[in-house]
Amino acid sequence: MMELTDAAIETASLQASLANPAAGGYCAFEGWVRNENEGHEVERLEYEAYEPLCIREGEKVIAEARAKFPFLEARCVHRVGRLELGECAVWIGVAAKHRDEAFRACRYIIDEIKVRLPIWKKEHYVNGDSGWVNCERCASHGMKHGIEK
Amino acid sequence: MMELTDAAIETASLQASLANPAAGGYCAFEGWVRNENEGHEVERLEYEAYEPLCIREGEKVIAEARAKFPFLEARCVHRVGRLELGECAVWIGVAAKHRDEAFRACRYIIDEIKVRLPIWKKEHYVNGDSGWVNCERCASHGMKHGIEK
Amino acid sequence: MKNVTVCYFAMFREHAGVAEETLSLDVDTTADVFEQTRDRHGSAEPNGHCKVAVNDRLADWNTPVSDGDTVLLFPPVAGG
Amino acid sequence: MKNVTVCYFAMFREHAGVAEETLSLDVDTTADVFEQTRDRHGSAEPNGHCKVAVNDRLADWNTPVSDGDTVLLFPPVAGG
Repeated sequence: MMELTDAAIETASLQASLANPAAGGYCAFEGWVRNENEGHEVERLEYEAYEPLCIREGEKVIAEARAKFPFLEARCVHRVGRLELGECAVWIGVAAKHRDEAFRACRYIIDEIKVRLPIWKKEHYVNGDSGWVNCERCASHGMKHGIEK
Repeated sequence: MMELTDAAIETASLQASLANPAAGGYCAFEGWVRNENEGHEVERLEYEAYEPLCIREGEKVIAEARAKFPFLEARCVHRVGRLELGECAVWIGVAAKHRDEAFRACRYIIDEIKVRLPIWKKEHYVNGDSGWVNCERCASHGMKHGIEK
Repeated sequence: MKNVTVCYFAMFREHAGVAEETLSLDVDTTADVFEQTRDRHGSAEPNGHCKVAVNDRLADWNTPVSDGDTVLLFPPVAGG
Repeated sequence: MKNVTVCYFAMFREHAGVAEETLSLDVDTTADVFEQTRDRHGSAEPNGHCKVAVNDRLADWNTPVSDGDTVLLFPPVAGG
């Protein structure tokens, strides 16, 4: 299940929702707001998302992960709106019979989510600047988009 | 840090202890007691550990993981004693600047822990039998050890 | 000419100053929409780095655009 | 002959009926201890599937054993 939320992500209750008596391995990933990106001191973040397509594409990613690495339960929640340092921006939990599927499915989901869902991140820096962060593939191709004053 | 405990593993407070302002990715793994193993219906488990060497070897595993996949924080807790279905037998949390190190270090730690720490698992089955579970390497080599009435 | 509703997101929205607008455009495909609204969304990048949807379905840059369609222009994404 | 304290764990302890005992053994290495206590720990497996420690340090099956040493015999482990 793919969800968006503008409230703090409650990982404990999310994890509890994945309980399954046949599950022997559980893998979770969380993306946290860190204090630095590419040399800029970050103060806070804003995420903007286009919800209908985020949900549809997220569900597709989870279904692909299930086909590749059969698991028992999986769920992904992405935060939108304003986030402070240290907050959880995205949470993914996967429960599987064995750990290999749990790890691989969790990794697949976060890797795909990051490049396929219509979600954008605006960083607000300590020096007052702000800028939209580019997707990882763009960044890895050396693309630069403007930082706004 | 490597720890053993005979009480329920409190994952929320453990995770909170890994907070780090430079961390952008967090990966956790949990081993849960499942209701079946190799065709036997499991009722509960017992873990026995030799603590001095578990701690020393566990710390060594974590140090190796840090050298291979530099992370910011990592911690592993393994439960001992009697466990019921669904309980958490082992928890590993890794916080890193980026997700790749978090995933890889977490996976390295659980893979090594499972085969190197002096910990043994006795399964108690629904039909009243019980048996010590062999290490994964032995199992993968088709080794069989006795199930006791 | 076709009436096309164009939706801008993130940096595109900020550049255009509106989240969506209906334009009368001489277009066949989504790529044509991207080109003809370049002064609105402000992207200097080739459209291959962006994504596009038509009527809430992810599309590609060859997807035909009909009169009355809604075209969503997505700048490079950055989830997670 | 050497006085060696042998510690048994898990299925070995259950088979021996004691967690540790001090034995007088004619041994040079840990492998000799494993062989000479086979009726105690009960393993039919080659010792390569087990682990051994001497005085709380992980060792291998060629590690020499001295008078007064404590040898820990670990059946195949199953953590996690």
